[in-house]
Amino acid sequence: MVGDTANLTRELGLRLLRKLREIRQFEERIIPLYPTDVMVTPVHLHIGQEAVPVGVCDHLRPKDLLFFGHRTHGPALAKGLDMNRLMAELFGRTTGCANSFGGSMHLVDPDNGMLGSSALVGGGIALGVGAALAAKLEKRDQFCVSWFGDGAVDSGAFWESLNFAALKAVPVMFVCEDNGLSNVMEKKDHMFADITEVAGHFMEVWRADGTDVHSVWSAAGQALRHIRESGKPAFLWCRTKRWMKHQGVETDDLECNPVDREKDCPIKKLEKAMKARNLASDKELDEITQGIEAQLNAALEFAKKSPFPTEDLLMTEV
Amino acid sequence: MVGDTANLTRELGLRLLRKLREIRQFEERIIPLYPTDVMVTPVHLHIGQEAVPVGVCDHLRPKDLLFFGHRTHGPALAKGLDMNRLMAELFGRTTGCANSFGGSMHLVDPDNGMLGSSALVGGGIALGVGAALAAKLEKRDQFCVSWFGDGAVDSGAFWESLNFAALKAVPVMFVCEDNGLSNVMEKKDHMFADITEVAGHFMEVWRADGTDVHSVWSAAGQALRHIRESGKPAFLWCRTKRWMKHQGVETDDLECNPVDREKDCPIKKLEKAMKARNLASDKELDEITQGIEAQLNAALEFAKKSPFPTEDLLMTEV
Amino acid sequence: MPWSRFDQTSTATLDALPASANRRVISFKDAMREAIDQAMNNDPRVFAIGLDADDKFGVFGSMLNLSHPERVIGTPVSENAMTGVALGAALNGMRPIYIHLRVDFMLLAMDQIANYIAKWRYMTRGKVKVPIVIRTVIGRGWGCGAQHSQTLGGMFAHFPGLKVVMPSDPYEAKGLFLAAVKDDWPVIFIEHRWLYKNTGAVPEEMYVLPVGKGRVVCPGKQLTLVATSLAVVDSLNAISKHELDVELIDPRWLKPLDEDLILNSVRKTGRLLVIDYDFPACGFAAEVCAMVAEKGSQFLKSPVQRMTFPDCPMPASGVLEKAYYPNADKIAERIRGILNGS
Amino acid sequence: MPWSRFDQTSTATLDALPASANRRVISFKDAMREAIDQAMNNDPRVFAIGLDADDKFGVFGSMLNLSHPERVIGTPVSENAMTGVALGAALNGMRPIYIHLRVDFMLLAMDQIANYIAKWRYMTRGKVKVPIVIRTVIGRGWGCGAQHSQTLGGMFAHFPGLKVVMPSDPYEAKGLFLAAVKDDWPVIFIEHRWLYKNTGAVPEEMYVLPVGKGRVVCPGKQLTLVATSLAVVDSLNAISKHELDVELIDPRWLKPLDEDLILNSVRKTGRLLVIDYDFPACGFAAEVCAMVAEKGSQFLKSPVQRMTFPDCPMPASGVLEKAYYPNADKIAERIRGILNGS
Ligand SMILES: Cc1ncc(C[n+]2csc(CCOP(=O)(O)OP(=O)(O)O)c2C)c(N)n1
Ligand SMILES: Cc1ncc(C[n+]2csc(CCOP(=O)(O)OP(=O)(O)O)c2C)c(N)n1
Ligand SMILES: [Mg+2]
Ligand SMILES: [Mg+2]
Repeated sequence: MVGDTANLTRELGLRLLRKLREIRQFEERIIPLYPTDVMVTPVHLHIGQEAVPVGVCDHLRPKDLLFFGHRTHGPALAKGLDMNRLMAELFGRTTGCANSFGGSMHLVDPDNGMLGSSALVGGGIALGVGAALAAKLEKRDQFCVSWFGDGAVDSGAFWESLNFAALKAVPVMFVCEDNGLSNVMEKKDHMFADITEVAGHFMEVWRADGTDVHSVWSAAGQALRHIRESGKPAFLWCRTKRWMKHQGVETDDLECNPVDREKDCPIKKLEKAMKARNLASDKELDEITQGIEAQLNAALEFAKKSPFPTEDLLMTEV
Repeated sequence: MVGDTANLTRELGLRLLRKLREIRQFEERIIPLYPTDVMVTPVHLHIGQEAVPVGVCDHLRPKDLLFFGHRTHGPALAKGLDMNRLMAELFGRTTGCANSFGGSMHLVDPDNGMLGSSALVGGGIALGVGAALAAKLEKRDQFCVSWFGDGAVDSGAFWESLNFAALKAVPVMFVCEDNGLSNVMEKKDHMFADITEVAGHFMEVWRADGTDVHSVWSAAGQALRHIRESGKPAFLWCRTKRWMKHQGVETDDLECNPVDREKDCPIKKLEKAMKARNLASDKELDEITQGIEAQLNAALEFAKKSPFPTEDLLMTEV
Repeated sequence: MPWSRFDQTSTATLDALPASANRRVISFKDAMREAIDQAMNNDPRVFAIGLDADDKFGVFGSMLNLSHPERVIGTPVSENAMTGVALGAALNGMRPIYIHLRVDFMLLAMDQIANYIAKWRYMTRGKVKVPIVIRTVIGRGWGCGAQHSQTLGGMFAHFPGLKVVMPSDPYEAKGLFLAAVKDDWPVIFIEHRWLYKNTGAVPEEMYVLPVGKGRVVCPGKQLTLVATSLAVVDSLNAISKHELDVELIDPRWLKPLDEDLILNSVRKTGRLLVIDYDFPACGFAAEVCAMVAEKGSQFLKSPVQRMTFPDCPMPASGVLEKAYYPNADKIAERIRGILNGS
Repeated sequence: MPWSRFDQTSTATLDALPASANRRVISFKDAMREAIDQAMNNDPRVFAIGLDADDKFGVFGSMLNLSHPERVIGTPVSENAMTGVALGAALNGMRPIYIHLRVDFMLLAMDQIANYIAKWRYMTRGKVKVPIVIRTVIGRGWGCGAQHSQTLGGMFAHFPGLKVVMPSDPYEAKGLFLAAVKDDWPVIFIEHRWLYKNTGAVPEEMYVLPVGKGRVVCPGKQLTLVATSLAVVDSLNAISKHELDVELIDPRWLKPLDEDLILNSVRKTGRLLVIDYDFPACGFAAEVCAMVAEKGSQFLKSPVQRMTFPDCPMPASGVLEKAYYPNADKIAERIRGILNGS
């Protein structure tokens, strides 16, 4: 696995930390609100897994594309989706990123490289490959990333996508955010083979600790460099941990998924590393948290004040 | 690869040879007839690949099941389909094995362990897995075989089937009849990975020379023994050569598919090995050939004399 | 919690039972559970397979505490090949029940469903039978959006070789499910999630309802209302709340369709409205309207009409979700419109 | 050789061109080839992808010798993910043409087609467009049997978000194909293999035919005949051979359907027969009949009728294959029946 935070700089650390916290605090805001039914949409929280989207997306520019699935909030915020527009989408308001037509599972933000997401597991993997094929055909300077969980690896679309990307040297990055679970199914019950070994028959593979943002960041950087230099696809595998139930706002309680909220926490890990190197003070870290809280307050206000769609919109843009 | 004909017996040799010749002569009979339009159905000939079905099916009893695809004649004859009924099916007559409703690509013969075949590539792989699951659930003494080409390996259904069989210890035998071609596509252009290496992440793999019936026979026997003893799936890979065009009755002319009709011929190989060990005389071999020719004459008579279906049958058994 | 909220559509209890029968009242979900359990007890060849079929949620409770958990097989996210696995098992003598928590997932298995399962029996001239039931749950969710909200009954009915049934109450659910398992043809069995908590009298013993036969849910004189699944419940509510004199027909089976039942009713009422909670174009409502227009036009006093989803995907926002679905009031309004000649 | 035999359905050359236009006569196949080549020349974002798209047979000749072979991408037997690849490319600014040699293979890609492609634009509220054309070849083959002979136009038209078009002659093929490529919506473009050798006048320059607009192929007074694709050719033959006074309408687009054109014709003729070479139940013929029964019943002098495949899969035997397909004589017979009031 890639790791080693020796070369962590203050600037990078603060940037990553801010994003980790954004996702964490956003999701934590949802927890008490969700049972009050202000958000009429299923939510798949990203708590505990933040290191993966943050470590990957730090390398991506707005024009680089990220295709993800049902567990959207982490990747979308990491890639640059505005909190207001995410919150409003969850609230079902017209100011949401999909004007309330998408809901939590279907986020879109073309300006930040998000061209839509799918609630169906597996198929979305092919979309990133197709986008990268387009970038290749047009000789564009643009990364395209297919983002998926370990459960999606079970699908035939995964296999077909890997093979095509390898055959045609499609410069796509596959990112497997492996939380060891497909809903309540443990990985050993849903995927017999080692994912990275299989992927290794098709392309170069990087393995990262998905609870450690620096590990992900380093591996993603290497994988993207490989893609740029070779014109070939790359596979990034990040082993991480899901803290919450598959869907909804409860803490996970599966026996096969023991979580140590100290040791498994990407935020604590990064803060510790930064403080050990004197890269940030407690006060600074606290300011980040507070800043995000203020942003979240504003986002909630924004969402609540935004209008619901009206019935006459139903058949427009069809 | 499994091979070594040291333990070839006269009885086995003659049995295998008879089947090899049955398939070869059946297909060769079709060649001059086909352009006369007496058979209104696409044909995918098995010439050159006979060693694979014969080597595998010699181990199978009528109650053991074989699921195959569009290239049906070889596996079906090897598994025991009556020549008359195959010929009549190709001729579109009611005495055909599917009473003319199936045609060349959809053969059926429950008494001999053939429950139908599919013209769509890939999906049929899952059928053998399901049949083997049934045998397992019912604790039956019954082998179930999923038969497919290298092209089918591209399909998501292949991946999903391998994984499920491994996860649930389904006692199925996967047989990949790898002729290096998916229609006119060379393997390197359609499948990036080594099939046997990938399969090896899920189950035990046997590799055989698919132009040598004894190699296939030995490997299939070992694989089936493994299935019986372990209750687990097994993968048998047979590298063979397609002599004819993908479909129809012309000799193949793809540059990537050079065929040496001496060295690549399963029949010549076996005859040579038998004669070298004095297991059969020229006369005996000739008698086999003649016997099959007589059978074929009868099958053609049978087919030609059989009635066509009538329109009123269209909506029956629907 | 929102996900359980779908259950709470309370409604008039339907009761299709003869007076003599056992009048135990149970929920739709429990009727399904009982039917599945009895089917498995009754015949060792019956087994269940599907993603999450064996998890602790038990397919929304419909498969909890079965007598034969060893015959319930969970699968990976591999809908296509897993459907082929079920077909292979059926060909080899089993009677599989395949389960999809959402009908949308079935689109991944369309090769197996439409190319294989639907055609296998015909292609082999009936030399093998294909006794598969594919259960699937449908229904508008909690802002789930376009990919988790389809119905697709009409699409399945389009393929010769598939039977399609949509039960509307607990009694129907049990009897139709057992009929489906008993049948030697593939049956697509579509359950609306909003019916799950509805209750009704259900006999404890096994029974089957006939394949291809619909029922008159309530008689009436002014209009024939054809509806299935949740639309039956909404239609009944429309009828009782708005005191309408319409004949409600539940064909139960989208395929084979009980054409005579519908035509006989239209002969009496002279008017037809088909309610189908599904996409409109080339759908089930179109089929029923076309069939009546072809075969019963002489009875019609006013044009046939259909009421379906609008011709667009399902939006996510709760406000639009509600607008998207027909309901009792909208049904009553349409009926009034027809009766008033508008 | 049998596989080329499909080409030989010779027929009256259709000619929809204004008299002033260039009267060069070419085949349907060459019209398709020209359209594809021009589309690719005209716009570097247009590329083609699919199994065998790049092989030496060139999709039955329709893609031979293109000016931009580097933008023709062959794929493995991986129809599902490859369709997703096309979608991804479309989202990222390209205009892919996906190619299936048989429509039956599209059932493997139904997740991508119906769950993704059809819904993407709606789910994102149009923030991204989905300019994909999926070309597919249909048609009864040479005893190919049930899995290589479907049509499925009605099934695609069922899904909101997809447009579906079926050209019937070379002029139509080119103009409709270029319209499909030009459109910012996904279009399913269905080509009947038996039309490939048919010839007709086709302008050399690029032109598009309008989306959602049908055409009156020939005017008539006694009955409105709605037909698409090969059924247009067979209908024309029926009309000329049997000297029928019927109005032949080719809606071209199964979706969006040109309802007004059909209704206006029925207003005049008072009778409707829909010919659809596809499965009957919940299909396109049902849609047209239902639509006319709903909106045009006041014009009808006799019940609407549909003529389709029988409600069973396609059998393999040549004898039964022939019985399965409608043809000019059967169409004429049905029309006579309607006109004679039977
Ligand atoms: C095709 C399909 N089958 C089943 C589901 C139901 N489902 C939703 S999320 C999920 C688990 C996915 O696991 P994974 O890919 O590991 O993502 P994670 O939830 O762990 O982030 C499943 C099975 C689905 N959405 N789509
Ligand atoms: C799903 C699907 N896609 C495409 C085809 C067209 N097709 C028929 S046979 C074939 C090649 C199959 O190659 P392989 O599996 O290696 O079998 P072989 O013909 O070599 O025996 C293809 C692509 C098909 N029948 N089904
Ligand atoms: Mg996971
Ligand atoms: Mg091959």
